[in-house]
Amino acid sequence: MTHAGYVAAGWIGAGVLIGGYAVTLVRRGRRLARQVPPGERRWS
Amino acid sequence: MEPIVHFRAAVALLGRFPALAGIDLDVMRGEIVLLRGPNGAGKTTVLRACAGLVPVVRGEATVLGHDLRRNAAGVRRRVALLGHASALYDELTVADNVTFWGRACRARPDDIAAALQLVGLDGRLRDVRVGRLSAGQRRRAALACLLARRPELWLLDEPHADLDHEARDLLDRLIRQAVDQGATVIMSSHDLDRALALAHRIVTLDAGMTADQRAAGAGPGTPAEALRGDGEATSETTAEVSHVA
Amino acid sequence: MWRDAALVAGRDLRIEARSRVTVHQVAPFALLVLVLFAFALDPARSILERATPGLYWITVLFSALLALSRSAALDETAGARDALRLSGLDPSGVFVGKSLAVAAELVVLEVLLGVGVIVLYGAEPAGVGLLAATCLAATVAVAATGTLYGALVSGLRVRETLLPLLLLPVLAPVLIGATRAFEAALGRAPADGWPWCGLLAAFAVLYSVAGALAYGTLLEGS
Amino acid sequence: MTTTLPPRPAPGAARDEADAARPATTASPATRVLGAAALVATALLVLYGLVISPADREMADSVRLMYIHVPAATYLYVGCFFTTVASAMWLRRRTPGWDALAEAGAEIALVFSIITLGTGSLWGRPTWGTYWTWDARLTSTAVLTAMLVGYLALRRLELDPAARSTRAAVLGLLLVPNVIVVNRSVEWWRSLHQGSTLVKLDPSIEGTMLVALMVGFVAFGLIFAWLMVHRFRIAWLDQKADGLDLEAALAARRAESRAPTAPETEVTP
Repeated sequence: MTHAGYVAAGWIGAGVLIGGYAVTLVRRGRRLARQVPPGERRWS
Repeated sequence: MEPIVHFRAAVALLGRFPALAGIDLDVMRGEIVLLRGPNGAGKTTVLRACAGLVPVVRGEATVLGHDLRRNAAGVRRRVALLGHASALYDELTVADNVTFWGRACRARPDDIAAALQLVGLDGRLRDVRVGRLSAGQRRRAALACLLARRPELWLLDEPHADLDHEARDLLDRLIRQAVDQGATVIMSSHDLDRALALAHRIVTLDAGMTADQRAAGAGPGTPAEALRGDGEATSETTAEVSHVA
Repeated sequence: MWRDAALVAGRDLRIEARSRVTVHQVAPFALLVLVLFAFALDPARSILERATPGLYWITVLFSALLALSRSAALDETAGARDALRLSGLDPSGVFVGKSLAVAAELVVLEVLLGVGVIVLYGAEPAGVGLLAATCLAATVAVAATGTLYGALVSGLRVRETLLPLLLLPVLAPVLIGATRAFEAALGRAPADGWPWCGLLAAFAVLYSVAGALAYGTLLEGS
Repeated sequence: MTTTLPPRPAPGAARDEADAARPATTASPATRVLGAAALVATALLVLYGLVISPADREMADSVRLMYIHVPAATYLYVGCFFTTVASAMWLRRRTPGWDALAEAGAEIALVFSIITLGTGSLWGRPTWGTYWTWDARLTSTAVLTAMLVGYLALRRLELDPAARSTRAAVLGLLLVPNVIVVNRSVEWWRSLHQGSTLVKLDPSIEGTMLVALMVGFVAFGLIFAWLMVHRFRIAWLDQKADGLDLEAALAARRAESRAPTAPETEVTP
């Protein structure tokens, strides 16, 4: 597995970035959802 | 006679804030209406709404026959707004400024010259940079821009501010002349003596709504008596007003 | 529309004539940048000579940023915006007027910088037709884009720093096109410079139309 | 104050805790399914991308970065497309939904552009010895990233909601045209100097490598959709949270009048 370092950096980097962004989205969603009355949320 | 300005439960938004929260106001042609009320009551917003600069989202709002909810821009050419912030360019001379704003609204050159002459800026001050003028002189220049437009509806936001005694007399004279020629004036003012002497009617605003409307004796009686003479102090704000005046 | 444009252009240029900001501040700044480039890249004939087109247009771009933010500042205050909306001036006329005023200032700047480059970097002017056409197209492109983006940021506290951030990526093609066209002209191969000039002209047209259409919406927006 | 839940047809999956009270989150049954599918696809991608597909003859294992790079670049452009279309629709319809969609599209496009740039330069290092080969696609992606940063900065800095939406919409509308112009001119610029490096970037791929790339597209597609739904809902809540809707604002405004604050202290000169 040559260039393993570069491949690992790329994959792990992408994973961390997307994962981190997803977590912030969910947490921010929860915080905002609490402030808004249920009527406003047309989904869940 | 159909009113020049007709607001019925009109709601106007500044961003998300409902500056006007259901205001009722009717102004007839040739009337001088004084808007009174604490800061933040919506006086400036009423004036800017009449000029079609603020979106009216609810209720009825027509000015000079234009429905503000559908086409607010239509009314702009026929009104003039004298606000706090004057749209004058410091680097340009008085003549340049008034000429620019005059020609911007298709005023004829002689209207512009007449406007300058009326406000007494056609002499030495004509070619002085606006940046070097005093607040009062800047206000006169802004007034000249308004005169050059020959508007049907004058919207004056505290016009007497910064003016010296002589300039205030000039302003009152110009307002009376314009009204005689069929113009209508709505103004907010903290200079009670002069405003009450001018106004045909006083509208007190509070929190974006009309709290009280009363005719003010526009006759020669001193403003204080005219007010106290009314007697029918309906809401407590009016009592306050008479006590203060 | 053109009447209003002429009126606004006249106003802007008269303000510039009175305040002399471009002539007394932006132009010296531009020449100074040319000198700084020489400090940065040692003035051995080869480097500066080869990089002349690029350095020239980068300097023009940065000077344009100064001229554009000044032009945007004129119609910045709430009073000015209300007055413009009330004045019955056609918004696209205002846009075209302001763009023409900035374009005029930029042309003066470009001529001055042209002389500066010839003197400082020893560039021999060649293919002057292509040079002039490129300058014109690039100037209109920068002025139109800058005026539109100036309206986008007007009223914000941080508009001086936000305007370059928004403008420079969009103007990248102008920088590329103008530099390549100049390279072709100076390298005595003007034939392959004209397509780049075409790109600049297309860019200028795209943004002049977009600006004329969007300026009214932006004026009303806030 | 009991929150009277409107009658909702319970979806197939038994959701006892959700029925009691609406969970305060932007998730929903749909996003949970979408999230699960995305996770499965990502697992498959890791499997194919790193284990099953062989190394490339010329570029050895660094080709595995392509399975992330190409899908990320694709969905970067999809995000920009959403932003431009949503901005155009907002300018025509002025409904807040489009404004929220435009914001969501741009932010997610920014995330994908960072991934595209990262994997692109990591890919360049072992293959051509430098992190930044000024390759046409990578360079125009960098310029696009700067545009996205500018767009999001404008949205964050403009406080007045009405102005923010209008200005962001005009900027968003110009996003795709700008991208096209930048790509064309950068492509043209690079072709002057050396044959397009495209051939080296996309070696002839077949067999499991092709499958890996396809799985990459599916996985990133699901991830993109999941992120978009959540980010859209956050923007939607943002609008609702920072601006009480008109009724509440009107009530608050009218309440001010019933209890006038400081009595009017008009000082007559």
